[in-house]
Amino acid sequence: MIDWNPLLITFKLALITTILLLLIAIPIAYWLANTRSRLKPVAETFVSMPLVLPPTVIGFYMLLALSPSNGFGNWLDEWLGLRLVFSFEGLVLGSIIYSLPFMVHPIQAGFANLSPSLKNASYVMGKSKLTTLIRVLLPNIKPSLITGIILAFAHTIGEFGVVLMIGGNLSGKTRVASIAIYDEVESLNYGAANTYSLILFGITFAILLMVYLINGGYFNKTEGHD
Amino acid sequence: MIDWNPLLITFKLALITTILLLLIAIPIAYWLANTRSRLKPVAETFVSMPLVLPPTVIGFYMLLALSPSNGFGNWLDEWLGLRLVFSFEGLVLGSIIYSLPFMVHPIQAGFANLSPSLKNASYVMGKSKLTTLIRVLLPNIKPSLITGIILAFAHTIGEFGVVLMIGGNLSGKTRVASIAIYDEVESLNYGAANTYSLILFGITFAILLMVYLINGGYFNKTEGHD
Amino acid sequence: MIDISLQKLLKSPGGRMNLNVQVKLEEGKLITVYGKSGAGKSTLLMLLAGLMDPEKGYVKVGDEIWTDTDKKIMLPPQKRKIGFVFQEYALFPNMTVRENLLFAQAKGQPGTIVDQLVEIIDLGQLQNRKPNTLSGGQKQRVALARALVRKPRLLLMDEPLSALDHEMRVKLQTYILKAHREFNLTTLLISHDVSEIIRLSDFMIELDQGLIIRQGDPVGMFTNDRVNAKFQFTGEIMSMVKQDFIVIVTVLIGRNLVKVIANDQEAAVLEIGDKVLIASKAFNPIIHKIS
Amino acid sequence: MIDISLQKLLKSPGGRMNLNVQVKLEEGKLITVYGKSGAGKSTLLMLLAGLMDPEKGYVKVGDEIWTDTDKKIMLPPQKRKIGFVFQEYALFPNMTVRENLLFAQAKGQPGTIVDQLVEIIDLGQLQNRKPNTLSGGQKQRVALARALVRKPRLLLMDEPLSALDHEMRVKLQTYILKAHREFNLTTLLISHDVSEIIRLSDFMIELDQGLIIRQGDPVGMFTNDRVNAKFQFTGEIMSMVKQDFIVIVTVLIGRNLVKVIANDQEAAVLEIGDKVLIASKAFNPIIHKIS
Amino acid sequence: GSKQDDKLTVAVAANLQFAIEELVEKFSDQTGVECEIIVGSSGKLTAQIFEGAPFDVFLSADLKYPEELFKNGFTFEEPVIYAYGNLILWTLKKEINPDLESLTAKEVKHIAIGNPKTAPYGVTALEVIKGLGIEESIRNKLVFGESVSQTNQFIISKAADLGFTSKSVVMSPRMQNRGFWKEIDKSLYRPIAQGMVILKARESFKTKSIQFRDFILSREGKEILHKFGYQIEF
Ligand SMILES: Nc1ncnc2c1ncn2[C@@H]1O[C@H](COP(=O)(O)OP(=O)(O)OP(=O)(O)O)[C@@H](O)[C@H]1O
Ligand SMILES: Nc1ncnc2c1ncn2[C@@H]1O[C@H](COP(=O)(O)OP(=O)(O)OP(=O)(O)O)[C@@H](O)[C@H]1O
Ligand code: MOO
Ligand SMILES: [Mg+2]
Ligand SMILES: [Mg+2]
Repeated sequence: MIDWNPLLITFKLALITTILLLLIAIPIAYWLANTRSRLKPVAETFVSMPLVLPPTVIGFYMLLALSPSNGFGNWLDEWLGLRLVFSFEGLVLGSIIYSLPFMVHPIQAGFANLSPSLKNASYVMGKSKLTTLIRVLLPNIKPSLITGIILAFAHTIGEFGVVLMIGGNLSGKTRVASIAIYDEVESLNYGAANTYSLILFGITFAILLMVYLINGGYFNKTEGHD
Repeated sequence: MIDWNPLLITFKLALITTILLLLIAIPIAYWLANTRSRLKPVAETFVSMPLVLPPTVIGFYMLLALSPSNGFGNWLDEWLGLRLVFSFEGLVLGSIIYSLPFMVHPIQAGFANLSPSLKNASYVMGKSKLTTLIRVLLPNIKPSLITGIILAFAHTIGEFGVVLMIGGNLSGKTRVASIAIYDEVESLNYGAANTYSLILFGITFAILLMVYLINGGYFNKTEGHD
Repeated sequence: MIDISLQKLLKSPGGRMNLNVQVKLEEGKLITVYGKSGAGKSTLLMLLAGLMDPEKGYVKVGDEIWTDTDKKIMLPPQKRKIGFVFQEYALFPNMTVRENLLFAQAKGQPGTIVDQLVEIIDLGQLQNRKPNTLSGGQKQRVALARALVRKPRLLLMDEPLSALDHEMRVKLQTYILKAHREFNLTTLLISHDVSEIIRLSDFMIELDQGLIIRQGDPVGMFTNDRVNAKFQFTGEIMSMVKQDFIVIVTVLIGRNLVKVIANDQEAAVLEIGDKVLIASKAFNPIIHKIS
Repeated sequence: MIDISLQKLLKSPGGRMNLNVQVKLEEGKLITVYGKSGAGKSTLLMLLAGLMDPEKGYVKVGDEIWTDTDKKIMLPPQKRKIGFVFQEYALFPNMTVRENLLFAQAKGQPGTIVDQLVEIIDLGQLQNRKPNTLSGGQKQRVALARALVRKPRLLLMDEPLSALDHEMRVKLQTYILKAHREFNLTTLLISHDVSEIIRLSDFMIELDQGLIIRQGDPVGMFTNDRVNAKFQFTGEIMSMVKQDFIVIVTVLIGRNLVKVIANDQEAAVLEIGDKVLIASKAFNPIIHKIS
Repeated sequence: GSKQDDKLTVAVAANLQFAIEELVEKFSDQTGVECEIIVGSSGKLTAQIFEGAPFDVFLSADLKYPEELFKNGFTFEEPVIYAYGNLILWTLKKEINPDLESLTAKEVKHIAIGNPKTAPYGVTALEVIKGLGIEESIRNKLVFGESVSQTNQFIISKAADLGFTSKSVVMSPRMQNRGFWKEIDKSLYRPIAQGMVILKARESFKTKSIQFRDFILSREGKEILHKFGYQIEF
């Protein structure tokens, strides 16, 4: 019998990370798409950095920053009761940092491609920026949101390096599928590794295929008729 | 003194991978953007899979498939003289698979957003599909190409899991920066890990920032004047 | 009275251009802004709507101050009572026609206004369709209706009809006039089309390089001294057929082809494509309505 | 002779539509394709260019067969000697104006043709600019020149002038005529504009719902029986001012405003916005060239 | 419940991963204490303990790492040696003899060893190679696994022709009769003394941790370790 826990944790992690990332990425992407600040390229670079840094580097610095033997980690631990190393919460934080660019980039592109007159039309109707964002802008960049969600979700499922560094491989808590497969391979249980891999492959293949089918292809815009 | 080899290998790997990926991804993206085949969503899903599969899974199956005592690995070894485990070439192959979606997706989007009349205009001038691709289509999706190149390059620099599985940690050959950092952390040499991380961070930050600055922002199209 | 004094530095293809507009507009009128591409027409409307900030100047609408750079007043677009019809319509693709109109409602505004507009602008059939499934003319009507939902004090329209064919255009001009009168609006319209301007507007401003170069009654501005008791037209020569000592010249006037007989001397200076003036010495026109 | 017989099933907003065009066109002529939006005009041009495949039919140009579904002949667009001017110009943004023209050259074609076209179409000043820095009219000229580089047998133009203002439009019509004559082309042009059609074309086809509903001489087709010795115009009523027993009716004809005096009875049936016919009983027109 | 929070967490060096299953099973049967096993290279586990990993007992592949932890105050007491490890050469290839001569043979292209930076068995393997004076000549053949586990994996996938690993691997039921192996002459390396410490990370588990340590050092524990090829002082 295989242990379903790592698969459950993986999908739980991917789900929570994706939801939180969506909430974090929308304001960042909105700002990046609209700012004329000269700091924009720098901000863009920072957002892209997690893409470039090996997950081990991210993991390493998170380990240093969050370890309770450290100032910040200690503060978190004592004041908020948050232990971010070797805990599920820590994996969520790591995954958010790790997948940030995958959520921000497509949404930023989506905002940038929207005609500014949509926003203006809403403003002259007396609608606040927030109302405009929620009721007008976001519903009209759905394909970009879907792209961001898929990328972030998928990327989190595939995460390995960060988890290896800060997760500590605790079953039921931080042993995600990628680590479990690694473990099984290391203990020479190729059968179990195979099973995990196939299940992971199957589920994610199904999810992706569904999205592509529903979406009628990633990049197809809804066609006008005029 | 730190060993510069891992950093050199990392950038060499990223460079070679990016160039090869560009050559591979362009035809795939071109086909995906133009096909009306009903297999398109399936093909898109396959291209996206490396995004979802943990690098350890990719690495594990590559290890099994490429080991010279295995049918395929043996064939490669005997007929092409290619040993893909424990070799730089193997890392290149692994990185190509691992970063494929990052190159294909933006280029596909670029092709899909080009007006079909550009292609048609070239055809009626008697230009072949290849000439049209090289002289008309590619130069006009430069921002998408740059996006793909950055993403693939960056993603390769950050690669860890695949290399861990099939690299064998050979200094001067397969010990890339991400592995070196992991090693240093494990041997409690935080100082060295720090140095590697900072250098990697610095160089990639500089590369990205330069690209963003030159490109005047990722997603800005060249503006018309009409 | 709408009292406007606005300055803004613009980047134009040929370097910098200073938009500098001083004008007082009477309320309740339909005013056209006319001018070459790049003259600053759209910018003027954006400044009035508060969608762009001027470097210097003010906008006073009745006793309200909308913009005043000296007093650092810059009412956000949300608080200006304006309707804006954008050139590309800017309908929200995610909402149906009716939802577009409902979205425009102010909080607490009675829902009857939407039904009323649907009635007036003839949108009954289209209510539940998404903008993407509408034709250009239909989109335009929806955009107009949507701009009227909040009963704006000032209606701004940026080349609303330029993309439409002649027939649709005439139809929508009627809707615009109807709305302008029914809702007692002050309307500013950007247009390039002479017949549209003459038909719709009470007053016209011509911009060039950011400055008002002419303003006044549109009929007067387009016709100069050409309109008088005499019948005279400008047109373009389409063909010339020589017959013995005369030449039959076909001239296109509007959509009408007219044949005029010219003698050899007269014809000698004419060429196909020339713009010509045709005038009559004695003329007794009759007017017939076309069903 | 260009012998066309083409059938293609199209998806139109209101369900399916069968494009079914049978026509023989004389070579060397300038032919306009006219018709409502969605009638199938662009599709016809795409079929002729080989950029779309018909379900059934043939295209024979002189003694060459370009398309023949029965014989399974489908010459690729590369091998048809056509020039195509796309509505959105389709200039290559990565190349300068000159590079756009040079790219169009066939292998081994002498380079002089580009210089010749630059001369004829007046592109000297623009040669080294990128398309993005050109105005609409300039882009249009480049697109036209580029389509002529290969000395096509058939020039296809899809609403090439619709986005331009009147002045620019007239200027480009001149270039089109010049090129058509100079290069001895057979030209197919899609246009909605009556004056353009009359001015440019020798022959006209009107499409509706995929079928040819009328074809013939454009002047005849637009003017019906309206052109005769008498001077008569259609126009639109702009205003009516009552004075004692008469009403002064201002009518817009083309860009001309004309005042006509109507008596009470005549005026009773008239309203602002009505289309009217104005005819003269006795008229002695004089024609003057406007400098 | 299966929650990790109420289980004794035992971190073990990779070479012990097969023996530990049986050890824990017996221990749980006797005491009713449920255990969670974390396997890794000794180096990685130590690094994680330094950063606050919630481990209760640590069984290392050497004494160096436990002593490091003890010195830095992460443990309740000094490390105790629970076993001595045995190094073997292992291959899955019929045509290769798992003896030291093969190391320099031409047909042997890759030799897997543990990464000396993180895996003590790697340190010992390197010691053997150096002792034979063949370090230079086979340097290009060596491939490094992060831990004994990864070394095994290189051997089993036959990506490496031959490799140094722990005897416990080939003694495990799963790997018995797989390939060919040979013990390395003990005179060629210092005994691999494997140390164990009780960690302070979770005070509430101290009693259970002591129970666990005592079990490992009991006759029963020693027998299991012996069965898996460790050298034990009874
Ligand atoms: N935000 C801006 N900042 C600076 N310059 C701008 C800005 N927006 C537009 N411009 C420039 O101001 C000039 C006037 O633009 P505007 O859109 O007002 O012209 P327009 O009269 O509406 O022309 P058209 O008829 O082509 O719409 C143009 O040269 C344009 O490039
Ligand atoms: N590849 C295609 N397959 C099926 N139907 C098509 C295809 N391309 C266009 N159509 C449909 O064929 C009809 C005719 O289109 P076409 O573009 O030829 O019209 P048109 O006469 O050029 O109109 P317009 O004046 O608006 O350009 C439209 O309803 C369109 O939706
Ligand atoms: O058991 Mo180890 O720590 O991989 O040598
Ligand atoms: Mg404008
Ligand atoms: Mg068309």
